[in-house]
Amino acid sequence: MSEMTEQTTETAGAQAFRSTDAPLTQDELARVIADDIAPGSFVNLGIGQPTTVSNYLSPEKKVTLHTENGMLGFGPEATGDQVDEDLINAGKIPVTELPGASYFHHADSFAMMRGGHLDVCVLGAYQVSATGDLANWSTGKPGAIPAVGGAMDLAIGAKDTYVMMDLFTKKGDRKLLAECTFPLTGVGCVSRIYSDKAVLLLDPSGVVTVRELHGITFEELQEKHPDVRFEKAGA
Amino acid sequence: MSEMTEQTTETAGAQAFRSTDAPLTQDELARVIADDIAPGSFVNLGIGQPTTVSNYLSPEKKVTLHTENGMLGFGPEATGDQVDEDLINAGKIPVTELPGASYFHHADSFAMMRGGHLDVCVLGAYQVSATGDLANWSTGKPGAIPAVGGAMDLAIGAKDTYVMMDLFTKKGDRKLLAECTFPLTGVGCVSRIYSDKAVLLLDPSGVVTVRELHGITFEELQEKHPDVRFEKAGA
Amino acid sequence: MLEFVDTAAEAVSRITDGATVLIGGFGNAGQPMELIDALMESGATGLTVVNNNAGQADAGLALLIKERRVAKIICSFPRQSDSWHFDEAYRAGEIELELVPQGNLAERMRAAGAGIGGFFSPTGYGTQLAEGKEVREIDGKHYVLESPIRGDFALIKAYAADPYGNLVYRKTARNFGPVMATAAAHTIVQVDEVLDDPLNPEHVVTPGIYVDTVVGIPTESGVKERAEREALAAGKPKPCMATKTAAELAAEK
Amino acid sequence: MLEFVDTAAEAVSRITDGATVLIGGFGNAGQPMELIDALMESGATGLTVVNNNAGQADAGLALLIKERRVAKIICSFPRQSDSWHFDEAYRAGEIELELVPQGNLAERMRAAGAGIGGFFSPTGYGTQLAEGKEVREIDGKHYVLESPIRGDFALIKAYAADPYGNLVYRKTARNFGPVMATAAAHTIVQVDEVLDDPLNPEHVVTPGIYVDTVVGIPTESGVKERAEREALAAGKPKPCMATKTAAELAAEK
Repeated sequence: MSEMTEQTTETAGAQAFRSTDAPLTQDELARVIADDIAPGSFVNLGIGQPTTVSNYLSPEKKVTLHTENGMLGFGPEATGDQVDEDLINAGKIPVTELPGASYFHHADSFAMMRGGHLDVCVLGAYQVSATGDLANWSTGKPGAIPAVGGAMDLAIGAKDTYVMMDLFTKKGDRKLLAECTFPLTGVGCVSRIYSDKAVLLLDPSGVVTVRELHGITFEELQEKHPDVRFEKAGA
Repeated sequence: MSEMTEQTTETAGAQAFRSTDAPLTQDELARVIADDIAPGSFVNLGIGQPTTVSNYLSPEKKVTLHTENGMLGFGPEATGDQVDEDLINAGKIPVTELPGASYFHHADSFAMMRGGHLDVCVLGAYQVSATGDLANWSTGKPGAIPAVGGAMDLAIGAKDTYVMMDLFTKKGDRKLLAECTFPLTGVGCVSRIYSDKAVLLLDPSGVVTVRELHGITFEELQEKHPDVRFEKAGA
Repeated sequence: MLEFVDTAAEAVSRITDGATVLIGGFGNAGQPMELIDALMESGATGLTVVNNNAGQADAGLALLIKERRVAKIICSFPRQSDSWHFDEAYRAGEIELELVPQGNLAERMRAAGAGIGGFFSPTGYGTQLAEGKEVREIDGKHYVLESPIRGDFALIKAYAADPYGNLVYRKTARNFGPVMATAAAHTIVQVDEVLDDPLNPEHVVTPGIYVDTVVGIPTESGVKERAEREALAAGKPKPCMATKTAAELAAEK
Repeated sequence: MLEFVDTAAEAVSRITDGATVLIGGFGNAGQPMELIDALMESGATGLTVVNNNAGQADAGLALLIKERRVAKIICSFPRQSDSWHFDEAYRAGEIELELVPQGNLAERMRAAGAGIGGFFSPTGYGTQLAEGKEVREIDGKHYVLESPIRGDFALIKAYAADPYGNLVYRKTARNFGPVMATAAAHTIVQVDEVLDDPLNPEHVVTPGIYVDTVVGIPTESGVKERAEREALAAGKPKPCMATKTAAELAAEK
């Protein structure tokens, strides 16, 4: 599967820089991500906001969703008679089965992920570094009870790990940093940030390629992140 | 399953020394081994002579046979319409299926073995050392093409590895040695030798406990193996 | 020796103080609730428990923790909105926590069952959870050495057992069950159905070699399974089948 | 992207000189004979082949070796009574051999598929086959560090594929197939049956995520499978069932 997927991803990544005046809504952002997922891909959508990406994956694209608790090919949230306690996703929400589904145990499921067989994983984040480090499991608050779940496995498992997040916190703090200050989930694992204000392509070099800006100018972006070097895509 | 098996094995191992005047025939030897296998055991019988042990495992004992090419619960060699190229044992001989059988892939099959889930494995040997080292895959002849198959996995996998062999080669050479001269299959892995002339319990200490002698006296045994220390069982 | 017993109490009766107990389940799916309740009743204490979570609300594992019967828990996600008993025990310093990424948790048990002494996992490299662990760069990628997790006992829920102890599971309730069955010295299984006939050898998920004690306990899983079989027998799709994709549903809104 | 092709020649057409090719099968069971023949026809050379054996008689892998198209073979048991082409190439120094114990061979491919950088195996410790490898004592037991074996391609035989590329196998023909499918960048499968309907999700052995190219090629396996289904439909036991145990048969003699 790798060749086709990588090629298509390359093409999507090579899009020339573009910008709009208003930030993307969460739905618009979900659609942007969905559009970048190649037909036939196997994808894991993290709990929360990333789940909404599935709303924009057209059936014709034949994208198969993986849930790390042991299933490929699940469908939307179950309702009414569909609800079955034995059929849940990683968020422990009852889901449905699609034709072509398969079940497997936890070790096989994480082997599938760790072995790089998933094409894309979309995750939320507290912080991401310019070189693709991810912090999304702990804010490092003293006294907090730690819990990691599958976050670290998801972060490093897929061929591409995309982060879906706001570019700034509600307080206005940066989430893209030269180096994460929160405890890491994975090192150099994020290849793209999809945010309300910017779509950014990351690289081990630390130079961030800006593919899209929404409601922020290149200059404002650079000014807010003085310790990060940005380049416009296709420039 | 472990408790029951080990207990019964202990009992069998603790049998007092006994002897007869004539060496055991191959069939008699197979029966001795079969009698020592506890009811409900999971057993792998190596290719060749060890296979004959199954002729003496009564159905009431409910012993399940494992073949490392991915099956538990196979039956005797297939004949006539039973023959199916897709149903073979590790010796590549068509076999039959017994009720309660299961199929699994090679990694799972060797995990089952390596993980110590089989109770007993019965193997042939070129040489065995007093501390239980096994040599059964290569005579180390220069120019010979090496081939190991599952021998090394089998040697160290089961809770108990029994060797079934003649005590001496046709030329009269010893096969029980202080140290093997042929390339090793496994280190300290053999717990018992079942041979035409003696049933011997091995131990990391290197002291060999003699449970049975057939057509050889304790003195003769000691004389033939001056560098091995023997003790009579129950003495 | 494989045994079929009549009650959950009998099934867990061998579990003694200080034992390491692997407990299956992810959410409610595959959680051997009746076995956990029986373990609670049995009085065994000083336990080390391996489970994906650390108990929820006022039931099962949460109660074991509330009663301070769990000395240590090895899990990936202890903190949940309703994990108050764990939270309290942890804050009081009355339970030891070993936090393990979920995939490493599964793979470490798989290693135990497969006789692997340790393995290099990329998961967790460069994070707090790898601190103090051996790391190694292999072919340009970084790995952390992880060790096997063995259980004295496993408590799991499967869907059905045949007379040979072969097991099948139901949907995502399979989760940790098959791995834990291989990693424990003694595996105790609750099933909705104890079958009279052997399972199809091609469909067996956990071969009987990994199973020691089986107890039949009807649960909601059986109700759902029967509804599914009835639907199929009537030529209808399984109730759990999606009628539309998320995209189709979203488009309708 | 999953593709269904019409011929074995098309199925193997991507395999280029110098590729590492994992080839399934143990004995004839699960051996993708028609794919190997097509690989022979394709002319690809300088191959590294991973297979349990090193070819038998004058067919399949043996012919590839005879024609010196295999630069290196990684296998557990090259020497057989009818492995003359390998024997000759080996004695002439015209094929490199990496001899790997069978369980390590399977586990090394499993590690590749599972993203494990290396693992400590007890198999082979203290033997010639562990010479030069890192060893370690863990909890009083000795282990050898083994590395993953990855394939550029896997050629395997399954019994049936559904439209989603999900696979099921037949009896002991399952052997290396599921593991090799996970360990190769591109997995090519020959099946007796290409199904119109999805497989039961509980029965899938290799999920479609591991499958790239599928070609339907009827073999003797299909003949046996149909005979088995007919017998079952007629209320008779499967032809492969034992009527007696070895002990019962021996007693009769």
